[in-house]
Amino acid sequence: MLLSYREALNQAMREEMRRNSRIFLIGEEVGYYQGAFKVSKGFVEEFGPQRVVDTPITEAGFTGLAIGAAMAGLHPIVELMTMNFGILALDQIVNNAAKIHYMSGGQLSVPLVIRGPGSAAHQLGAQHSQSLEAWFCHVPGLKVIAPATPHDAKGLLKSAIRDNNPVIFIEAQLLYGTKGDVGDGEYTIPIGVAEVKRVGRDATIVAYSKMLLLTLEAAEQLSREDIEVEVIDPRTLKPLDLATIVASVKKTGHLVIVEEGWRFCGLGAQIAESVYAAAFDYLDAPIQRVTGEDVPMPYSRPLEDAAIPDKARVIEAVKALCGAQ
Amino acid sequence: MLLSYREALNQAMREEMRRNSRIFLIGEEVGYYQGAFKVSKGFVEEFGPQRVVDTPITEAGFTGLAIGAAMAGLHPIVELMTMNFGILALDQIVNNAAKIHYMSGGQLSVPLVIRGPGSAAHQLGAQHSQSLEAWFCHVPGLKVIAPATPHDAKGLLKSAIRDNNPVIFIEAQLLYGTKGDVGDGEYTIPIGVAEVKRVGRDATIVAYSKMLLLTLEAAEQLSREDIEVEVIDPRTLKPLDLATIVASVKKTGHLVIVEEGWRFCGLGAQIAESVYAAAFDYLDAPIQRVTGEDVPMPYSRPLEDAAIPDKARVIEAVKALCGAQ
Amino acid sequence: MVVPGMDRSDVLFLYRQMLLIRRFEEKSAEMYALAKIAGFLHLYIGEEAVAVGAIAALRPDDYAISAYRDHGHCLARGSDPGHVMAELFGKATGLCQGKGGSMHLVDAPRRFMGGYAIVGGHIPLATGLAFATKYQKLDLVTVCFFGEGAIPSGQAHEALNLAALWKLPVVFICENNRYGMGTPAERAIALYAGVAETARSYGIMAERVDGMDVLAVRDVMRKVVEQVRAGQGAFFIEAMTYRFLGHSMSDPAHGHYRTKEEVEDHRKRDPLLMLKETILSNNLGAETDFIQLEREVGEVVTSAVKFADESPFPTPSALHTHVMREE
Amino acid sequence: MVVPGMDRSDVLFLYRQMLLIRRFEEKSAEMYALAKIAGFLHLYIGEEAVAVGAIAALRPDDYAISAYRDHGHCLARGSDPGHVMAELFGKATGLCQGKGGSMHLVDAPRRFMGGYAIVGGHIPLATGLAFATKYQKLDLVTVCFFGEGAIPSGQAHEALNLAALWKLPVVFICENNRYGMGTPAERAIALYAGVAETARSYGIMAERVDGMDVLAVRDVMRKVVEQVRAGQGAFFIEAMTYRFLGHSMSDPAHGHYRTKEEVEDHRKRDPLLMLKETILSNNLGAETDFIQLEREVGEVVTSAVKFADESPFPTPSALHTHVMREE
Ligand SMILES: Cc1ncc(C[n+]2csc(CCOP(=O)(O)OP(=O)(O)O)c2C)c(N)n1
Ligand SMILES: Cc1ncc(C[n+]2csc(CCOP(=O)(O)OP(=O)(O)O)c2C)c(N)n1
Ligand SMILES: [Mg+2]
Ligand SMILES: [Mg+2]
Repeated sequence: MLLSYREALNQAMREEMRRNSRIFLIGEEVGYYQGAFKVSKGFVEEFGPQRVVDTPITEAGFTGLAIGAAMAGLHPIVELMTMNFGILALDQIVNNAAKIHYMSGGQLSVPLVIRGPGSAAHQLGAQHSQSLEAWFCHVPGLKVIAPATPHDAKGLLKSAIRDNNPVIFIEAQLLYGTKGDVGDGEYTIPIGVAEVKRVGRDATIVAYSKMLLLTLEAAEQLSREDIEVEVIDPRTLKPLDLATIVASVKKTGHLVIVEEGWRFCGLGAQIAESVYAAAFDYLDAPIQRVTGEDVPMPYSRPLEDAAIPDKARVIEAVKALCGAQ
Repeated sequence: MLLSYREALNQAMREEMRRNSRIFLIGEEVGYYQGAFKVSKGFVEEFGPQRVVDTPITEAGFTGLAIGAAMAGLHPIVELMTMNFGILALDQIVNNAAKIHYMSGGQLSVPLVIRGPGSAAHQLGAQHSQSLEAWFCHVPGLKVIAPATPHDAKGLLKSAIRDNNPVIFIEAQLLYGTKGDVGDGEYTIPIGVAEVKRVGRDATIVAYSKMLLLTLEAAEQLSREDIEVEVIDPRTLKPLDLATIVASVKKTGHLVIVEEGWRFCGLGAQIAESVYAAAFDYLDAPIQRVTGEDVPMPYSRPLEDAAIPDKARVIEAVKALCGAQ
Repeated sequence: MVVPGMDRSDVLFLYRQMLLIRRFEEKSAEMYALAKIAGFLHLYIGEEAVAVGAIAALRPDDYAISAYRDHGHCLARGSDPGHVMAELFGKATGLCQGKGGSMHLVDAPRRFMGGYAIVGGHIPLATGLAFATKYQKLDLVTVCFFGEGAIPSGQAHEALNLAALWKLPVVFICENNRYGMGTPAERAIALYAGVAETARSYGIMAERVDGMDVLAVRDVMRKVVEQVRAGQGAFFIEAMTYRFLGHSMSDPAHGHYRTKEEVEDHRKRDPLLMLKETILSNNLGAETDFIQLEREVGEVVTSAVKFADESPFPTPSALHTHVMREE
Repeated sequence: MVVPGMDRSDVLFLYRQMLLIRRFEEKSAEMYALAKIAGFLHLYIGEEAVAVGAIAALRPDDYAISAYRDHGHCLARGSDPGHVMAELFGKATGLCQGKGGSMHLVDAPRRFMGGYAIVGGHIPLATGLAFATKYQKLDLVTVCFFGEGAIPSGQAHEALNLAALWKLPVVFICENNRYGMGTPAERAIALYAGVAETARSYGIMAERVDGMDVLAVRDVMRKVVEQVRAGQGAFFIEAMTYRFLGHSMSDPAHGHYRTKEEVEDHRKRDPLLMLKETILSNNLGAETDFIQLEREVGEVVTSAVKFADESPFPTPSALHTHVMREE
């Protein structure tokens, strides 16, 4: 079945909410408005306002409320209108959701999904264009997922909803309309398992979320020049499937990491450090990172384009590496 | 002059506040209570309650207020009772303080210091024992400083106060009582300049804040076994003085990075990645990281001790490296 | 309604300001359709009387600050429409050199301290501006505009408490247009009978005003600003208004959350129409004046677009400037 | 004061609960001095009537949640003093296996959902517990304790609004002990004449009670819990109380922010003394009963310390368990 990323998410939540009445969706405009990006289309009609809960603009309040509800046995899905607003709920996410299981010595747990679009769309400006996955990944007690395709989005969201831990599920506004095959029946994809999206020989590229799409295009173009890159999508950012990445690097000897977020202390730094530690002797050259620029996101289109990785920069990074052979 | 770290901070702020009436100190208990950790002892008496402002428990509110005051030409010093509570002010710090200069095309600026103790003290539990520097370092538009000695604390705090950008200044509860020579006259230490705290030959260790002290002890002990390590304190975490670190690594061929924060996506990952990229061919073995464990901080003393780097682990890391020669 | 002391140039000026915002924004919508403008564009059409009436009561050195629906406040503050339009176009000649965009207009020389896109997030900034003027013993007032959707937010509350506690010279103006995106205020604010109660619970004096009536807004503001300037502490104005168009360009004017009839009803109280009637019925102007104003404003907007369109985009090197202030 | 329906076993039970908290905490302070306990230790001495009175009105399956000054609530909920003391000692036999500590006691079987150390941060959690019971159509009540220092915090406001908007079955109990650390409430809360106004501004019913009088607290709570259980929505109780000791172990009982006389004045209304007088004057007990209770409680506390002291510390492997729930 060919579905958009948006529809795949909708289907995942719908299937899970039909299975389990303890699941509810809460967030700004998730109900009568059908979701700011229409991800929960038809939900309030099917599940009613008790399970599809519109909130005031109080991210700390309703995220905290969801955590409390999870502690009492429900399984909330919190939609953040965008991940940027997660900053306002960060105390709840980091100090409560991520720590309560540990602090209570395992007595309490917080089965909870917090989802919404991360990263930049087009020209939304500095306060609405941020990739905060490195922050979430830094925090013990959270799982972090960032699928790139409709198929992965559906399978991983279902796994996230069935998980008994707090899961940060990062979507992307520019992915919602992209289409892909999602198969027919129900399925889940395990959390913490990367996927080799393209098999290659000369270099490995790790890319996730939106960045996977342009990386695959770059790979296609490189292939025409007889450079065959292996493309790995970790899909889950934490826990990271390092084994799959390292196995590939041992084969290719080269690694490029593509991420949209700010470079300094970005997730790519951690992936690089882990790979260096695990495959130091297999690397023919230093790992290349292609990242967002270390600037607040400018509004102006040419500046914004320059601030975000594109296909050309990925190609350039691969060539710099493989030329260095 | 031998001063405690606490007194050095007190002196730095006092000197600057005497020089410049636009500087004021704001935070919980900074005035009549003399600061939760007595850093602002005597301030309300000297400068009055207009310049030493006690606040309600509203970190977002008073940090935002300080940012607004900075936009209007004042120079606030915000004391966070502990850096943990910065999570509650993160929207203000990241979306306003760090971005306003950029978003306004340089029309507005936010000269502001946000200071307070980061990292763990003894058995304060999971919500009060966090090292969040990697988060702050990730954000363009912020400078991040974390001095380890009274001398550095004084000189860097004075520079931070004179800077026209938002500066996150991370202290440590367990450092407040430590003593050191601070010289006699006024002085500043430039932001962004590391210091070689001990010269060595066999390996380089990068360590900052509290971790510097145990690293220097470890170095001392290693020296008795004829392993001479060079110890570098970046002091400023962003912008990072990579050149000083790289020069040392080129000499020693080995690098250990010690940080108290969580390992995954910690600052050490970024330092490592930068050094690998700049000195790949000079490294005789993979960089070793000694970090906090990826767990919420447990209360129980033996568990807490196990969660935080200690001298033994630093020594072990150096030996693992140098044994690998 | 006859307002004592109302004179011709005064009221025509207010009309012109509102008209400028109206025509400027209509043109922005066109430019959005042509993809000259992108991202979020939140139009203020229908709410012009609030910005124009409130800002008319300020001195040039008073501070104003707003949320993301900020074109009206910026233009009312006197910013050059060409530079504003150029900002929306993302051009180097924009107010913020193209780095801010629609939601983040700033005009520092006019003391317009910015539009901000985190709901509730700029309210603490406003208390800070007011704190600074009080600290420096300047007799300045800060005016802070925000939507009723910000009322439940924690940041708004923390700021209101500080403003009240420290008697800061700030006027909070809640633009109550009845909706936060698709959510009617009653479904977001527990004790909803308007939002002034929120301010009163902090001991902040509050008043409600017809936000479609620019003269009413200006008159309340004149009184309030005088009080605040005199050191009587913060004030809260609830301006009852209505947005004629959708929340942003992707949201239709009516549909899910409000009916066509509701919108049409409110359009009968269009602030431009209302002021025009007052002017005509008080013989303070004639139809020819309005024709003349339309022509003038039309030219201003046309040349703003021309200026924006002909301006260059920022050069790539601009990407890395202004991350840090260098001196 | 004679309370109708008051019977002997009832009042002696309340006294015993308060006495247990008092003696337990006095002993904790001793253990702190001996470095058996470390970190922050916030004693509840002086405030016992609030926890004991409020929790006496609950069913065992109702939820309770608190801030970091949580020993009293946990013990009043019936937690085993040995396991609580072991937690303070950081032992494997502690309520939370030593991972929580003084500020984060949790006893899930007793529906004590934790102590939390971010001021204001647990108030949203309480609304979530209440949301869950309402969602599941259970007739349970959630009680949330916090200090008056949390009132200005944004998180408290966001939670109060949600609780009111959705008529959640939660009782907010503000323990107004007049100070947040060294800050008197008047210097933190703009409209300070007590804090109940805050709740009322959300349309939440609110009542003030003498928090030194355990019977008064219990009686108000009985009435309120019944209402809330019946579905009438959230309620807010302001319990006027006083902490006899410093904010935490490093803060002296008096000095900077309050005088010795002030503390001594309040000690005259010690909740234990007050209840004892009521019991004696109503012939519900005699001196011998109190001697007997002291002995019993003394033994409980002594054996709690013994248990804690003799218990093992967690093994190193415990460091990495409970980061994630495995099934
Ligand atoms: C903290 C935060 N949450 C969510 C949003 C998304 N959002 C943008 S505008 C808006 C509605 C705001 O309504 P209101 O404050 O009434 O202003 P209006 O648009 O009516 O002028 C929302 C939910 C945001 N910008 N910030
Ligand atoms: C968000 C936050 N800011 C600051 C602190 C530090 N702090 C701990 S307790 C306290 C005072 C709280 O007073 P109150 O709420 O009245 O409770 P009480 O201690 O009187 O029981 C402060 C400021 C904190 N824990 N959390
Ligand atoms: Mg609105
Ligand atoms: Mg208190």
